[in-house]
Amino acid sequence: MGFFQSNLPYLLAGISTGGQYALIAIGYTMVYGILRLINFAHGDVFMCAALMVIYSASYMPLYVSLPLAVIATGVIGFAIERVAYKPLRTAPRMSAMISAIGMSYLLQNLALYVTGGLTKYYPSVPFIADSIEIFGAMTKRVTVITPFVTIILIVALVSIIKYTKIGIAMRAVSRDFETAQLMGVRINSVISATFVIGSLLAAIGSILFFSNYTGVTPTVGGMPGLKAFVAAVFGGIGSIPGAVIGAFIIGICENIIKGLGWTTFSDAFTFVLLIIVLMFMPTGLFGEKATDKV
Amino acid sequence: MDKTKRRDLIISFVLIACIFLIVAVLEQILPKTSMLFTVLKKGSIYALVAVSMNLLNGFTGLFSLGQAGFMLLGAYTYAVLTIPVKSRAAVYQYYDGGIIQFAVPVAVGILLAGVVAAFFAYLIGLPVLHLKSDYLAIATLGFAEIIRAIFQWDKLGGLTNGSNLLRRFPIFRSALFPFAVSGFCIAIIVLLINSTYGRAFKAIRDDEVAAEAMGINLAHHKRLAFTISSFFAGISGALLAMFQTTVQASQFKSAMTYEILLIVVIGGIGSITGSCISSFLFIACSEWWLRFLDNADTYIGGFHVPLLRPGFRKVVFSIVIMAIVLLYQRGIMGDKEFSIEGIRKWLSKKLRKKEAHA
Amino acid sequence: MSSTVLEMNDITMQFGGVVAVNSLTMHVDQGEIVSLIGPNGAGKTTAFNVITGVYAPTNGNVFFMGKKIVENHPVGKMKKLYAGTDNGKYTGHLEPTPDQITKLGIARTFQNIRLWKSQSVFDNVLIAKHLRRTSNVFTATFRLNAVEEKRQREETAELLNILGLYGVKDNNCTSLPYGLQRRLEIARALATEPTLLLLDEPAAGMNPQETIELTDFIGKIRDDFKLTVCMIEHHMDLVMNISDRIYVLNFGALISKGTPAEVQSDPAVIAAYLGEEKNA
Amino acid sequence: MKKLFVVLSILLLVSAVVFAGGEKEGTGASGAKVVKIGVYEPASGDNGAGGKQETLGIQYANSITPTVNIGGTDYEVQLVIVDNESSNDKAVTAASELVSKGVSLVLGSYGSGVSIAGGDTFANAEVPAIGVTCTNPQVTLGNDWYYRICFLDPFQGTVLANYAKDTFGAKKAYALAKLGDDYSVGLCNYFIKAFEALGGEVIYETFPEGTSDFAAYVANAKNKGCDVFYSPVSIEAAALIIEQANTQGLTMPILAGDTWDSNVVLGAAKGTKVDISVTTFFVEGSTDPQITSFVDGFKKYLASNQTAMTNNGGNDEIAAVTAMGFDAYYTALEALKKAGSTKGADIQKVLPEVTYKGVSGDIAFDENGDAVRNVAYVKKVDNTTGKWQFVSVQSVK
Repeated sequence: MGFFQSNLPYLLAGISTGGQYALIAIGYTMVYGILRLINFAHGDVFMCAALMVIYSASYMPLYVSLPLAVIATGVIGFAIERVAYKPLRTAPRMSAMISAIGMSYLLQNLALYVTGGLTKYYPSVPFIADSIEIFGAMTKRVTVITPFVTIILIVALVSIIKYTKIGIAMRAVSRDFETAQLMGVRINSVISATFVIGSLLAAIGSILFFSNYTGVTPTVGGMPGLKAFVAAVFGGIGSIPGAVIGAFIIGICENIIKGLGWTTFSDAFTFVLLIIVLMFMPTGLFGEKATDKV
Repeated sequence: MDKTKRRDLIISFVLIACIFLIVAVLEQILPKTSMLFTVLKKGSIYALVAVSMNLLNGFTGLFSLGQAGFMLLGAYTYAVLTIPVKSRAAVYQYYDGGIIQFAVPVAVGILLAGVVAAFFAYLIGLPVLHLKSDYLAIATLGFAEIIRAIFQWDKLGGLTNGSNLLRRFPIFRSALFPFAVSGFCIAIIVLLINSTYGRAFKAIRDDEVAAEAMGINLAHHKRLAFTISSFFAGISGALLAMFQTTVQASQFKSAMTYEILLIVVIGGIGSITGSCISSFLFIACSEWWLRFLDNADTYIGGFHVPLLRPGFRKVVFSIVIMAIVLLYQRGIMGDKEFSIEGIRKWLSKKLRKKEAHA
Repeated sequence: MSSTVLEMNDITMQFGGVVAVNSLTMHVDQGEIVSLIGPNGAGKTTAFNVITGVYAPTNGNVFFMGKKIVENHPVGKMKKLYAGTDNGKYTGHLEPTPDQITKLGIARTFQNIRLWKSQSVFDNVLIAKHLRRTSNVFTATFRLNAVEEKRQREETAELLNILGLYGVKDNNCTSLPYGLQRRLEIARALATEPTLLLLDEPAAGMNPQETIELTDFIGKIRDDFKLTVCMIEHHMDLVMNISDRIYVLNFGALISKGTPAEVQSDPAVIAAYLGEEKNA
Repeated sequence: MKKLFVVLSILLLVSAVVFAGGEKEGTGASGAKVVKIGVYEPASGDNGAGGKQETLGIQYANSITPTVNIGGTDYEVQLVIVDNESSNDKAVTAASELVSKGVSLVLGSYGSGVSIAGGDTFANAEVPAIGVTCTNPQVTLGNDWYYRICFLDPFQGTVLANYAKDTFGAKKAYALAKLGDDYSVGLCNYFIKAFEALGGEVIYETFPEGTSDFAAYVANAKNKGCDVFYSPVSIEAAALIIEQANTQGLTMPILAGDTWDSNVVLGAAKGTKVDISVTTFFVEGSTDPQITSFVDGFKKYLASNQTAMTNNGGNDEIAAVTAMGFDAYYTALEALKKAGSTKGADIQKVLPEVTYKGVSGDIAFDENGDAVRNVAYVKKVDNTTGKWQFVSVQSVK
């Protein structure tokens, strides 16, 4: 029991970070599935969501500002797509990706400008930010809630993609962009929807994440973003369940590594894991094999 | 035709010579503290690494994001090997002087910087180079991050000084030095690109299957491009170390690679001159020209300019970047090169236009 | 009977349960023009891909100039799925990469044109010369291979001359009309100095006029370059005109072979293939 | 669209030239001669908060004493502030930016890494620098142009080690540093040395840049059964560590260096059960008129200036670094007066003799260019009021 008790914190932290990564990773993986674009700005959208909560919370009660921020994030996601990616549909893939990097720069620097380089602290959301005790391990309630929230959202998302019209359209587009277009699928609305959904999830992810780790700096989106992206690749980029599983694996391993005292490598390990997987499955756990027709 | 080619070649050499001359003269007349030289130094260093990345992403079509990692290897190799023995005790303060107790000459250090980077690139290349586009990208990015972590590991402190600064190694004062080294390296890369191997690289970029079917050994050529590119990344790393006078693993983040990638794409993927020009512009904008935007109390006459305060420079800068990316989708040079011949063609076109109007 | 250039024995190619080529045995002799015909999806291109090392066959082996270049037999889970004839004759595992095959002297063109799009006509051919280089990356970079470089350029120019592409040598290859692009692909293949040339639907998308030109052209290069040609083609008149022998595939299996006359009169072929053409 | 963009960017560059030129002229608005003092501080990045507080001290001092008499003529003191972004690779360009603006001497920086990185640039340009709170020995070691008015890490580390031993009777300490941060890594090293010399045992761990999840580290400290949690890291990390410590109900006391003497830490610790003690340069609530006048004056200054208030972290708690910045400014003026010249070389010559009685104590430099300081104040957080409590004056036995 002592062993269990002493190691529970790592496991809990792992599961919750895993869940939060998952929520970000979905954004990456969906966008990639449809546009074959690594949306580097996604991690920063995650950061913006947090900042908006912080700033709005000083004017209005949390129960207003939280949903508002989530919606606003969706709008940001939509705007980013329209401004930065839509004009580049026909351009080489590389320039779309550069546009993503540029966007990420812009968001970070805007945040830097607004916050004046000072760390902002996330308002503690009642209930979920309270500290509780499970099996003698103290932690925040959010740690326990996160995985469930994540799972629920995933299920909802998957069913959207499976059964709704837009979901079917998404699958069609990700299968074959041109054909879908020819078949009269309204590409732009589908893509926008993808970005909005991705951003919404990122926003919820950020609420969970920052209730736990309250410091928000302009670059705070970077590492979680990168990790989430790795998770997406890990699970086979383009596949939602893959992203989620990848995220949880990475989240948990990362914390175990820290627990073992290999703290220097807590980030690097994520990549070691990734590379090992890619060695044996070049397209990740659930990625569809790329076949080159001769 | 061939005669004009030779003439163009001569003219371009003359131009390059002129650039060197101008820099040399400027160093005499301007105060050596002028920001211009900072930009010229850093710009020339970034030009080299941008070109080396272009060799990979632009000419071989290998989408690699490992550049920062290889620069780190180069920078550390140079720093570790060239710190004078008498200063080591001070630098390796927590690791009683470090394990290396000798120092090599600068030239050797720079060369070894490249060699070490190339060696690691070779090893990394073996497993990852068969990965396809984005998977390759993220794998190389990962390796860069892993290298960074390893170099910060205090168990290796005797060698790398843990995560602490390395300093006191020989550095350069004149901007001519990085110019010369980068120029030399870039020249080699250009020669390579125009050689039969360079053509093979382009073939791989254009169509892997066809290239292989025409007898180009993919594995071998990809590894070649990867290793060579890393070699020069390593050298530029060494130069960067000299420029900064200190090295620390924590600065070689993936953000650095993104920066270089930005330079490459803004310059135009597959354009050497593009990479060079854009790297100078990039550095000048980010480090120099826009600084005034950070100055909170700027007045035009009596009018207090709004918005200006620390951080605004970066906002404007990133907006400029976005504008370039969106408006010049293929970069400022596209895949064209800035050449005498090109200028001549362009001029004659203009002239013809004029005649047409007349 | 002149010497055999290419020899395929019991070549079976299976993708999972799908049998693309089913124990195909064929041979091509020195100086012949052999055609491989059959309805779409009959496994013709797959056969080519096996020869050129793009796919490793599931079973069977390939000899080139009397030397074994490819061999394989079902292993692992393939054993269960395997549908072809497995007479245990083939035990080796020989899976060369396409470039190795090309080095041996087998060059090919592609069904869907695969030129190096950013390159000029001249460079497309010149790059193919890379295979026969003696320089290494160092000598090449520092121009210590000037002699070879010069020779390659001359050879390329000559090749373009023979194929009547010299006039457009500086154009970008994508700017050429379709017919010329196919011709350029052939030129590129020839630049690798092959003894066996595999043409994958060289006449696809050509009008009758171009097709007739192509007929003579293929004959011409066969003689000029002392080649052996094996081609996949749908234009029956072309096939019947220049083929010395014809193999007919249907659903991956060989249903007929022989001289054009024999094949034309083979009821199996008519049923499977020409018949449909008549109705069409 | 393209044209518009081109035009705009050209305008931008033109204005760049204009403004850049505008700053070059030698006389200020008042028409008096101008002496430029460079403020080399982080305004963003990990040490942004601290850097801003330090800058505040300098700005406040400048607002009180905007002129200095050098060699008989009055000069208007103009502060040239650059942001070194708390990162060693940006530091060099930031430093050369200052140099190119023609500053006579430089103040800063908060955070030792950037000071070390920028040091050579200043030395090469023969611009003397006065470190304010860069406590790593490397800053001044072998650099004749870098001086500093704060105590050093070996001293501070030892003080903290002693304190841990004497006050908490700690036998096992958990030391947490940030990878690649000379300040925290250095301070940990000296702490470990001293603490082990005292017969203690230390678990030393590091966290990579951009870490926001400290759960595992706090858990490690608990599991390893340590008696004190020693983490002299940046304020940003500090707040997160306190948060986690509180969440996991960390019972052991937290020890830290001068960085933690900041109202950010107070804010984070207020209303928690976390026991935090820090060593620092300065304590409020002294009766010394000089100090009281500084304290009151600065609080007025904050109240009058909204941005200053935000930069100070939204309240008028005075951080030690602010006091240090304040002193640094006056030390600089002393140096200018003594040198009777605005040339860096002259100033550097006289700096060793410069002395000044500041709000943080007497300031004088030893042969190494380091401040002669042998006392550090220890403060602990009062969790209920969210204020500092003076504990003791510590010095190395």
